[in-house]
Amino acid sequence: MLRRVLESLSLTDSFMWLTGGAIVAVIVVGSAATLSMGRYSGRHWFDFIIFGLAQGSIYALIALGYTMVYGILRMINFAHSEIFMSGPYTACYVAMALSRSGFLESQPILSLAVIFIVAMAVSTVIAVLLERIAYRPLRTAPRLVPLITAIGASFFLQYTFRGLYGSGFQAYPDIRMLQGAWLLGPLRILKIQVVVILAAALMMAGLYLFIQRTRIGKAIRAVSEDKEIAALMGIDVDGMIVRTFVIGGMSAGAAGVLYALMYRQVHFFMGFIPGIKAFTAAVLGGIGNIPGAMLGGVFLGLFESLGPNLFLDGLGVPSPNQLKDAIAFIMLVMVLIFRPTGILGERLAEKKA
Amino acid sequence: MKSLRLLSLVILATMLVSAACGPKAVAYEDKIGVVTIKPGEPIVIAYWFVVAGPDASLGTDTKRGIEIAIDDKGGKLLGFPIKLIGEDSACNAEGGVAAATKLAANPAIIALVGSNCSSEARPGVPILTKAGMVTVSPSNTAPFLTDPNRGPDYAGYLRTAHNDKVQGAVAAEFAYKQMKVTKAATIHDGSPYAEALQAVFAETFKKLGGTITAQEAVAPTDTDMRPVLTKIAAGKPELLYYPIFIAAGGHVTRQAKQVAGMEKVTLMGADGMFSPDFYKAAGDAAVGMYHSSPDFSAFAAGYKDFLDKHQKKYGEKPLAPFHAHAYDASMMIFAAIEKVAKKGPDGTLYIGRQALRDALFATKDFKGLTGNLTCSPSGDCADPRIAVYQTTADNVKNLVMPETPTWKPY
Amino acid sequence: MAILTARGVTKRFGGLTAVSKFDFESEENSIYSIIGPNGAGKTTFFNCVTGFYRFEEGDILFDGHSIVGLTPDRIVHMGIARTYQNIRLFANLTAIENILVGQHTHLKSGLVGAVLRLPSTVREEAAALAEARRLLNFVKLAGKGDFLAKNLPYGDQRRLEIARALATRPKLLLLDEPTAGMNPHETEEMMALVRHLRDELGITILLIEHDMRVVMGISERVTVLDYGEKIAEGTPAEIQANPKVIEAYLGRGSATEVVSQASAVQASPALA
Amino acid sequence: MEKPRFDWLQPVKIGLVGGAIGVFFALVGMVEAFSIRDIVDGIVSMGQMLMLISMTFTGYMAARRTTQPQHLWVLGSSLLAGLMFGGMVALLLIVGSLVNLRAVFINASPTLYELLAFGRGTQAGALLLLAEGVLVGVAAGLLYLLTGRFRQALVNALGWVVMAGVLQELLRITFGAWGPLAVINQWLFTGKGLSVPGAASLFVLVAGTTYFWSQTGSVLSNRLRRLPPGGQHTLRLVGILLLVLIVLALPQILGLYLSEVLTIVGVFALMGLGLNIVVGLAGMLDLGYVAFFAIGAYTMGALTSPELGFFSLSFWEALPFAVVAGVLAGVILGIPVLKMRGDYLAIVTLGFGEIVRILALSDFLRPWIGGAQGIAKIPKAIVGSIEFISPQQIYYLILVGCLLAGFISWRLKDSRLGRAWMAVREDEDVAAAMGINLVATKLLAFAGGAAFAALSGAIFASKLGSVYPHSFNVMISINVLCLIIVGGMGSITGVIVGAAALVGLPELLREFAEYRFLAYGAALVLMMLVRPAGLMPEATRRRELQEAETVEAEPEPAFGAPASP
Repeated sequence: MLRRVLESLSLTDSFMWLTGGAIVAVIVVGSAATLSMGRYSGRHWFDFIIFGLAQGSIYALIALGYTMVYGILRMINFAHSEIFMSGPYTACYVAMALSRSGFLESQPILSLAVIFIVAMAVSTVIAVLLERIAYRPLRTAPRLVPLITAIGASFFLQYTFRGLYGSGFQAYPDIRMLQGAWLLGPLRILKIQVVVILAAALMMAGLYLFIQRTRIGKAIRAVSEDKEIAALMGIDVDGMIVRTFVIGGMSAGAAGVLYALMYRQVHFFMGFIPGIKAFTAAVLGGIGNIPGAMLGGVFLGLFESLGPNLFLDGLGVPSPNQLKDAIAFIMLVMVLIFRPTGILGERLAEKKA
Repeated sequence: MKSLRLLSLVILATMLVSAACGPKAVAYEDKIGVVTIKPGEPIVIAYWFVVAGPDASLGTDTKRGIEIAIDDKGGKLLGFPIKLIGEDSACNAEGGVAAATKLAANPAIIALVGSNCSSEARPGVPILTKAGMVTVSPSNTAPFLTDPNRGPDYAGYLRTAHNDKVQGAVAAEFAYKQMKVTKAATIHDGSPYAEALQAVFAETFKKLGGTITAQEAVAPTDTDMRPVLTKIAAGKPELLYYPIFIAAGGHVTRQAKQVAGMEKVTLMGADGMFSPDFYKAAGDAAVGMYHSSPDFSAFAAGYKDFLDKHQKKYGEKPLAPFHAHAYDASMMIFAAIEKVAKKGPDGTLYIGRQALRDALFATKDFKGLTGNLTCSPSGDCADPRIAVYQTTADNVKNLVMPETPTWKPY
Repeated sequence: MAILTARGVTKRFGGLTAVSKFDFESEENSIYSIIGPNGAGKTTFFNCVTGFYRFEEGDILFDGHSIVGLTPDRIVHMGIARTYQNIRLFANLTAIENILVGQHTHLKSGLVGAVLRLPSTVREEAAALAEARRLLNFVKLAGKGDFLAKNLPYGDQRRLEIARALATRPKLLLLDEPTAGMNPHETEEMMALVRHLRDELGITILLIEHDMRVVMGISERVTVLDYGEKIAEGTPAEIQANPKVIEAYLGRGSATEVVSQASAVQASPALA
Repeated sequence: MEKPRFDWLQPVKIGLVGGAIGVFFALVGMVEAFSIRDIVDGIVSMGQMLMLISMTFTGYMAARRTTQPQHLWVLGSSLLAGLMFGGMVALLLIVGSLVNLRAVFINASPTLYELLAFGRGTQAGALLLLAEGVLVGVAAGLLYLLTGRFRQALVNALGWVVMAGVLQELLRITFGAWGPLAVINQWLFTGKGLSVPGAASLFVLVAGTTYFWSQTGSVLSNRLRRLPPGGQHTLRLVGILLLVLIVLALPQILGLYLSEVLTIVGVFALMGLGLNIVVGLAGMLDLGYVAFFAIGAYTMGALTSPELGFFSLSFWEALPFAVVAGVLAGVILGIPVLKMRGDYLAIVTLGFGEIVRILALSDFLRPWIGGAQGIAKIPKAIVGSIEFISPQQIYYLILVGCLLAGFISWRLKDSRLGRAWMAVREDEDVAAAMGINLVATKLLAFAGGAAFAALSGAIFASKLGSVYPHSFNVMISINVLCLIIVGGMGSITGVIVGAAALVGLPELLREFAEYRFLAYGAALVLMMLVRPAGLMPEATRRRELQEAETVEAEPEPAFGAPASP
């Protein structure tokens, strides 16, 4: 048995195991050092986790759009970050108008509903247009071609919105009912974070059920499995792809408003970084896999929030928070080395490319 | 190659001969060249700013400063129309070089305003200097650029922005002497500007006798500052100095109020986010915080006017803090041109490049929006009067900057 | 002497045992067939032999050396080549390039040689090209060398795949359903080609086949797999007579049909 | 039979889409921003030109889509489309005068309205716009009805005039640097734009040349083709010689600024050649390619800059280290991703690129590589007594780098290794079954690609004299990927063409700031829709396109027919 293991262990594998081991060692030693330093109390750790969860929920919501489009078209929809940006940026003007008129103050729930609907509608329109104009004609082209189109579309949309709304930023108005915090004994949770986490969880659960249970959801899954067979079964493939983009656009728009409610600022470049993070989250969880996207998003959020302070602070690394993205990506590599198809594994039909 | 040179030489000679037969130019001497502007031709001024990409607000802001300056001059200088051209310098070294090279190749340019980022200026300025041009930066703050030992490569460089060294030290003095704070933390965003400012702050603060509990860094595109702030809170500082820009600064300010242990910590920013837009970003959380910034009370009354014109022309408030510096840089250049330009008998204008440089370096007590500008031999023209302002609830509500400083070091 | 020996090979996928305690031996210079219903583990066994799967138990010896733990490329070096059930050519390379890739292990030139075009490299490339053309002729694809593989007709693709496998100069060639999807005429041609490979080139052939006429027509020994286990082994005639095989392979009631089909083939050599 | 009726719906649709694009141009600020510059002094500004061109295009499209060939119908469609276009813009004008659009759309400024209304107020302006639409629509229809050759000449001439107007600053500088050509400047340009006689003569010149070339050109090329083989050989030799001469003399001909553009194109082309090995040949999608560029640049900086005080090697001494550092990084990145496929690879490499940038920026490594303040005082390359300082000199350095990389890629492509890469690209498993060692082959691809990028980075560092972490963001990786795909994947000339198109062109348009990114994005999309194989597809593919017909003509064998007893 040992002979078999040794024989199958190549030079590259051993290098990988060594690197992986070294990283794990750094993490363990660093965490131990941080904890023994005693700078952070339990309350701090609780905060780190909540912050990570809130950020991660938003990543997860955006990741859904990536993962669904990937599942059905096998392409990285680079412009998804712009779908995410367009909705809340546009809805911001609605929010400001509502705020000025006092309606936001008197009818916060109704106002929020209006804001969500506007954002989701705009994001959806952009997503559908994108599919129609930029992706549909390229459905049979080599894999990299739609990727480049998506990159181009991403640029185009960014600078379109910059041209339309200006290069500065806009800020969402204060919504009184979302401000402040709840106290749980010694622990304190911001209302907005609770709202974001709950809303995201609700939306993801709804979407999951939609995909699993409804007729359209099943048809979408069939198209992801095999377009030709699905077409033979009488499924409207184009229609399902459009619906996928609609769902992706709606979830991106909603994620965008949650993001904007939490961070307030919206601008033409706001989608880029969350977009890349969300795609990372989708891959981390297992691309094409909807629960995977959720899990990946939450993991990523937690790594970003906890990682620098837990792993590196104790080692005396200066400005550890600057390295949070590096930590997130290293974690991604580690996960993929040991689970090459993500945490939950990919849900794709065997190699069709 | 040699034959090519030869060929061009022959052509050149032919041209010279033909030129000699044409009307003789009026002799006007200058060590590094003369710009000749015939009647009807424009006086060309150029900018090299970051007007595209994620940092575009900085460049757009300063570019508008120049445009308003030109409007204020009625679009004309000595009877010649002013033409503004410019290039995107992208806020990185290669963009700076590309923009500078392109502009340096245009002999019609008389003077430039730029660059925005110090990383652009460092490799870009020598190119302009070599071409005989002069550039005045409204927003470079890196100490190196006006260091007395900066070398002849930077002979064509001045700035109306203040040196990081001044501002960082003022902030530290305020914290230690005025606020009686002994423990402070800093955040920078990886930009050379913020990194240098916080370094100067930390150094001065420690020299004065204080302790720095944490020096942290974020990315300018970060939005979730709560983990960093939680970390900083664990060190129990009394003051947080974060000389970063509006977007990230807004997040830090808002979220500091939400992180346990940070509610009572005094917040202090720098001029990078001393703008009405910052109040939009930070909201009520900005009330009570401090900013180190040029002494706006020393800003001429014209600043109000400027803001009105800005609103009318562009439909929004200034995007970044350096528009007034850009306005002043342009006005300084216009004044210098007016001083050194010579008119020929046929109405042609002659501007000596060295003379223009000399005139700019000789600027003294120039009444600008940002104060009384006097240029040092190494090109520092900013009125070094940095003051500290505290934001009130009214400021945030009406999106206007505080007008009178709460503290001045002088 | 046996060129390929498998002893107790077992391959599991999770809870499913795809190949179970499989013993197998093939003599040099012969044609062997492995048959069995879909999912019997035939292709899995091929993947074990060629190093794509690591099997959990047992040993496979090739030419007296164990191949356990070797990567696919090392196994090719030893002299085993294969084709695939669903043709897997390098679709965007030309036919000639496909064959040249097959010669990879027999070419020596490295980075430096290729960049500087050393005389040895130039000679080697010229020889490789000549060899590739010869193989192309051998499988009757002369003149189609510059076509992209994906644009060749189906039968040509099958033959090109064999040519590519031959380019590795194998001692043992594994053919995974070489006549799948072919019409009777093409099937005859393929059978002739396979015989030719053995007779002229002395290559041992291991076949997976569903077409009984092929199996019975050209193989010397037949091994039958069902649910990963060997249920019978012997000459075609023995297999035909084995009721266990007939039952497992085709189910009850089909037995007579197979026998008559197989004997029909043997009875009419004109078809062969 | 029913009489065919005029299909008015189609042109109206086209006109509305075109009009929407026109309104888009107005609202994103292009019309206003471009109106500062005159194409032809005092006649037409760039902003107006933009509107005119999109209007013409709309009319033309409507004319082309007309179902019936009757001239009147064609003209009717284009007129209708033009009218719709004008109507949409007029609508914007009217809505803008009633509602304060500027509260949302920042560029809906009074100046814009004034420009759109030709300075005549809302009502008159709206009417004028409608009239303009009709006129331009009819003109577009007429253009469509012209014979092909005539149309070609007109369109070409118009294109040249517009290009000359758009690139006037550049042309003026370039001509100005060449003594005798300065005369052209005076003829062609005024202080603000093309002069009227200049524009007119350029128009006539180009139109004439195109027109006559279309007649005589084919005759000439036919005659060339009929030359004896010996003659053709000489001709080709002369052509190559000429090309070499031009390439060598380019910086002298083009002057300072364009040489700078060339060096930038060169830096990217060098990277592109490297990435072409990884993506184009070996088929591994690498989105973090900038990492190797950064490693090359930083190695150069850290080893040469006296500012850091560790080493102060010369450029040439440090260069091999930079390349080796790149190769090592390539291998180190290569190992963990060996088993990953497709998009997993993409995201992990993207992460690697970000990790490198973040580390370069970090306070953690600041003592060694400068952190946010970067590394300055990187020396220039020196050969003999020549120091490579100005872009005109650095051009040669980059040129040598590109030639070297191009040569190596070219030789490798047709070698055993190149075939192994392509086999891995096509099918990894089968490649392994052909005896290809996947580990070695993939690592070699990574290492080779990284070596070129590191070389490029090292030259880049020396060219700038300083490196800052901000120069190495993910956009560089994306840009390089785009350029090899737009150029034509796997093709070496494609990389050069792609670099010129995606790096050189935006560089020339630097003065248009953000609008060049807008155009860049739109161009990427259009390019992929129109030419998915790229501008210069790989030779085999091109050959294949020609052969495709012969293959299809062959009878398909009956396949899938089961053998029946």
